[in-house]
Amino acid sequence: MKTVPPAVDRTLSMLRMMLLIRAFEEKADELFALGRVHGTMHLGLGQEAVATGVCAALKPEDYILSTHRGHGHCLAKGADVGRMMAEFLGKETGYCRGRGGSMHIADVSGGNLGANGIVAGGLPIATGVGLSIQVRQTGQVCVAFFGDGAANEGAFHESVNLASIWALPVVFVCENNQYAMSMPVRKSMRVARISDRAAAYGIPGMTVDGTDVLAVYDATEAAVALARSGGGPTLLECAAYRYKGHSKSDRQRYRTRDEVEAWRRRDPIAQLRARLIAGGVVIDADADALEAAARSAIDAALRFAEESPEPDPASLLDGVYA
Amino acid sequence: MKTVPPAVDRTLSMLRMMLLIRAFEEKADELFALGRVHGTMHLGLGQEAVATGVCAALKPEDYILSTHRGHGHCLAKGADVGRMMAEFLGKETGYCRGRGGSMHIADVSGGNLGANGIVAGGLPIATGVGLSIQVRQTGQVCVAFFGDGAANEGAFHESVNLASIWALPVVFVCENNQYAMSMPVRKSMRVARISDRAAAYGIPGMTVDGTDVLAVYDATEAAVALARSGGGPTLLECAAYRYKGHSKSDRQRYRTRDEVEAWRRRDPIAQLRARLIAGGVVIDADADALEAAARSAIDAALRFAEESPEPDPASLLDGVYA
Amino acid sequence: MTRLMSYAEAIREGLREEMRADERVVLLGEDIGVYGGAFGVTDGLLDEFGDRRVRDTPISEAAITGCAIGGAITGLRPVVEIQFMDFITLCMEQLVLQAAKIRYMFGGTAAVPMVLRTPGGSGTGAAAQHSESLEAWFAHVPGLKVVAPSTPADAKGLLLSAIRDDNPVIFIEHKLLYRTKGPVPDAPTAVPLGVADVKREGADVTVVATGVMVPRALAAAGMLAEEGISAEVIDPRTLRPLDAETLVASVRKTGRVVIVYEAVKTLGIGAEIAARIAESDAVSHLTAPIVRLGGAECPIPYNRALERAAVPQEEDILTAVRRVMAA
Amino acid sequence: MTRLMSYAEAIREGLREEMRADERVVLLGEDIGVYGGAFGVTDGLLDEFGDRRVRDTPISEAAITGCAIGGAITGLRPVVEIQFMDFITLCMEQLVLQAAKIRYMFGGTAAVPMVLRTPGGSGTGAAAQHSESLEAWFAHVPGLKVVAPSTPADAKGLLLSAIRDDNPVIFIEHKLLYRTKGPVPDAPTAVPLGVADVKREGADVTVVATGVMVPRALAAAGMLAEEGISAEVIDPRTLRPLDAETLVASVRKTGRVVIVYEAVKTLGIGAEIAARIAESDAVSHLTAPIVRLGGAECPIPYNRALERAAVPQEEDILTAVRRVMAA
Ligand SMILES: Cc1ncc(C[n+]2csc(CCOP(=O)(O)OP(=O)(O)O)c2C)c(N)n1
Ligand SMILES: Cc1ncc(C[n+]2csc(CCOP(=O)(O)OP(=O)(O)O)c2C)c(N)n1
Ligand SMILES: [Mg+2]
Ligand SMILES: [Mg+2]
Repeated sequence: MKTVPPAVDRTLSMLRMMLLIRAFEEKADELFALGRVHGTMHLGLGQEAVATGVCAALKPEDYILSTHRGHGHCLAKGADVGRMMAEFLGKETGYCRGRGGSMHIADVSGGNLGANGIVAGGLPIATGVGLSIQVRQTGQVCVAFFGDGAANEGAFHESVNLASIWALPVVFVCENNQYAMSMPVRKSMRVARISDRAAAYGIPGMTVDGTDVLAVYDATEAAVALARSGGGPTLLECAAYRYKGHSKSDRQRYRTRDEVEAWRRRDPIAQLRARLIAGGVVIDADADALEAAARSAIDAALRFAEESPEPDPASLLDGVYA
Repeated sequence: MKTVPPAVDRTLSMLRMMLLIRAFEEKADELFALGRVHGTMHLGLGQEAVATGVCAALKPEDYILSTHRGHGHCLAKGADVGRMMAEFLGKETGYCRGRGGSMHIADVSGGNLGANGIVAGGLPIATGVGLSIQVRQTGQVCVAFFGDGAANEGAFHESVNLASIWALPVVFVCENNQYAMSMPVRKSMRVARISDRAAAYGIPGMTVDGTDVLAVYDATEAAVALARSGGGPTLLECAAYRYKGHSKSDRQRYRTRDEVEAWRRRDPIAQLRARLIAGGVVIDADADALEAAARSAIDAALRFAEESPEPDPASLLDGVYA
Repeated sequence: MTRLMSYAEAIREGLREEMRADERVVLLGEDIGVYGGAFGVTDGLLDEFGDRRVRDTPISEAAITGCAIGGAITGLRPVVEIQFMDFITLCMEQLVLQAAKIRYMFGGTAAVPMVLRTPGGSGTGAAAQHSESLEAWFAHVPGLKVVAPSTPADAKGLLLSAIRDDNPVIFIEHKLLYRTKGPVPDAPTAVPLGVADVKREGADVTVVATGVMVPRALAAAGMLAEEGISAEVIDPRTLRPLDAETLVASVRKTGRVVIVYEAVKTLGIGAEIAARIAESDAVSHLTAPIVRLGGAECPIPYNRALERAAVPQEEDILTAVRRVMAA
Repeated sequence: MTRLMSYAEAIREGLREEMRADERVVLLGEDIGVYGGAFGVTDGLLDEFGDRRVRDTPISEAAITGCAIGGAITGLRPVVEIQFMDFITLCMEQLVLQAAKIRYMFGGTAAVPMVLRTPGGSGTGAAAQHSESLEAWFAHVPGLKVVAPSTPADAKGLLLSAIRDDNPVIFIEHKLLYRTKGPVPDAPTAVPLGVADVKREGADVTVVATGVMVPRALAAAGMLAEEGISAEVIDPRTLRPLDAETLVASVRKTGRVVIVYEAVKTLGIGAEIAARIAESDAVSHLTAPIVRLGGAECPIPYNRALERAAVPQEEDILTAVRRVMAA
């Protein structure tokens, strides 16, 4: 899968990004525990390498469509942490003026066309973004993130098929975290790899280790290159794992502690950190410093969010229509 | 694909059935031309071998779910020609008391759970019939007919996946007549064979010559045996062609006369007739007699339908609720 | 004799009793097995009835719905759970073009005895795609029945009737009601479909409320009583077929009506209720124009204060009733 | 200056003019290319604009709708054709949970300028799954606009406005109107969204009609005139936002109203119209209860006589008006 090893600075910035995503979600978890989050949320702790590796292979003008588990995608695509935290807490300064919240954070100007509360809901939309790129001939690419469970929705089938026949510049990135809520992948489909489904559309399918950010980056780079050159879509499956429950109501009866532990031993951040230290790129102290920097960036973001005003109830109907 | 050659009498009854289906639809076409049919209709002239070969491999207690192009399926599953013609003409004595018409003919007691006006609309229902068979342990099988165009609907994907993971006794029979209305198969999907899509569900996929009724019969027999034995679904593609336009509003700008002619030279009925004569099973005169018999059966059915009463407008609301 | 139990427990008890009583009843849905359902309603049913009758499905709402239809026309009585009412938007073709029409299209030769359970409503911070109140869509569809219970006893009683009914029934639960408690008869007690319930008698004004608006209307009626306003609170319970006569009779008596519902005001169930009153003789008894109190004309926002402002609250009901009394 | 042209030709001309004027307008749909659309509306547009802008799609209604949404939020102005309104049941999630809500959920940072054209209605012998009138569902959804023209000039004029609008617009055509002819202005003349049109002035009774019921109501009004009954016929034209004020003003004047629509009566658009009148001051001007004339509470049957009996006909309008005049 590996082509040339990505430049060291890029690798370092991927480490920084993964640390930022983790710090954001650990803070989110903490805030929820303190009863300071309205509603529910979906954490991607353990999946940081997928969002990071994929978005690192994109240009700022490229698009992504995200999911309900989208904090990582949003940050990796370059969102401002403060406005994101503000949206997470429903503040007027948030990306969606507090209307969207965790499940709908969108950074349209930054190319993130939105998290989505509907499983596979972003996939049909991704075909349209691809069509728009193709019709306007802008040379951009669109990445559509979705989960293993989403691969069983009709929308997945229709969308990948449409993108394939029109050779749209869309990369379908399946974040296979082994479960759809309580449903294990092996029980929800009779194929060994979700990327096997690429065969139904005559497009390339790949499965990579989603805990290895460099592997994810390289695979995405190849898929993006194909898409930009008019070669059409790729189905890229990234195998990873979510450490936390599906959402806040999850008692996790469907999996064992041992399974969780086994995956935690493959932690994407620890992996890269060890690799960089072994490669002599950084020493422990540098890595610790990066981690501390991520934490303080999140603290600053939280302060911004907390100091931000709540939306005015009188603005309830703003933005229903253009 | 052939295992043992099916018994001669079965082959003869398949010839009879194909002749009956053709006679029915030629009559339907004639009636339409005379302005005696309300609405539109979809003729399967040229596709008789698919309905006939598939249904010949089923038991009376087995189920089928049909399509908008379902006259053949209905007759092949054993419907009474008179009640069917009556429904076609919207009469009270029809299978649906004239409420359904050509696009909704159903012979529930005969195991035909209905034609369907919605492309791929019968596929989700077929999974439930399979579930019911599995839960009630009756040993029946359900065949779900659908077209090449239906294979691009989300319902196809969700249904085949569901049937595969639960190993439901459902056989998915794709009647690939090369076009979905004006859309050629090669433009609507990037795979060579629709049966290639079986790989996305870990189930067997087969493509057979849908103009060869014996090949269709043998392939279905194998798929049905697998389904009955708990082996789950099969995706069986039957390649055939519709001689007439998609429906009555079709100017057929999307295909050439030559293409139609080439397929007509492979006519399923002529094929089988020649085969039986070559095999010494029948002589020309016998075959002509069978054809005449089919025609007169249709004439009798038409008389029955014509002499049948129209539904009483006062019965408009009958059957909305049980 | 009755026991105090929650709305969610009452639904679970109804499912359990019907599954014990009738082998043909099977459950289909996402995460209804070991997870117990997103709101815990089916908790424990997998253990009791096994995975032959309690089926965890992939995320395939259209196929799940069709699966119930196919089962229903061939001898089962499936009960489907759609995890949030919003996702029913993925089932519309199977529900409306197939389930609702099959019997009619087939000239009465088939029946589709299935129930589709789904939680609707806002108030949980789930935002625009997990807070829909779409019941009016289904009440517009001949061939379907639509039920929306507001109490534990109604929830269980209407569920028993829905499962025993030979038609497709959309059974609408409310997220905010799952934990509310109320008395439920010990013996299985079916509540008939199509019969409204006068939750509180009154003489001055009729308040028609559905779902979570029923407890809000009752709370408001309590306060209004102290002001000397006697409000009659009626819960239609079944939205299709709608028991309009009970509503019209009350308006004939009071001459004033406030219709409270959570769904978007325009074309929510309150539109039909207002129309039924306006085409009846009760229109001539009106001493004030009909008042509808429905959801705001916007998607449900995430922010807590905005979310609250988007649907009728107790204080809105008080204000509206005082206004019609003043008119 | 005007020319006489059919409803279908008027829509085609509107599409052509907007495509010539705006590169961003693209067409998506099943068989809209070489086939020209199931009803011939897009005939010839592939030849003029090529397959980059006129896209024949596979049979994938959800993806087609999402494709329009994605195009709309990134710089295109897609116009989708859904071959029969019935099939919109497959687009509900994308239309209602995505297209209608994206702008609001995103705090106003995105716009979804798309049009979804689709033919509704019965009368062609297409039976229960090809004859739906589902406009009320969409009129219930904030974020969507809903248009239903009844004349060639309105069809073209409203289409121009719909394509130029920055919001998702559901554009409902009627199968029986495609071949009807009427005068259409030579110059591109947009008809504003949200404005009802008084098709015939009158003093005794207000007849509100939509879609194919408009010509039926006008024909009835002609006959009623001979009986000395002066009926005012109003076509709302846009169902969301609904121009209620024009309707209410007419009822204030006439004191009598008959609302005619093809959709199932319960919760069809007539329910909202009746409710708007009932909550307005006009209710006190009513000299007879409001009358709604809607479709029968059943799926559309195939048989010609049954199909005709399932929706309001000219004679039904005559009877209804005579009844309210007698009241
Ligand atoms: C159409 C739809 N069905 C069901 C849900 C409820 N739901 C939210 S996330 C989820 C699991 C999704 O699994 P997967 O696609 O693997 O993503 P993951 O949560 O594992 O990241 C479910 C069932 C939904 N939001 N949308
Ligand atoms: C969901 C849906 N979309 C579109 C249509 C209109 N339509 C009817 S048949 C047809 C073509 C179907 O093609 P295929 O599945 O290959 O079957 P065939 O007509 O070739 O037998 C179309 C587009 C429909 N009936 N249902
Ligand atoms: Mg997952
Ligand atoms: Mg075909």
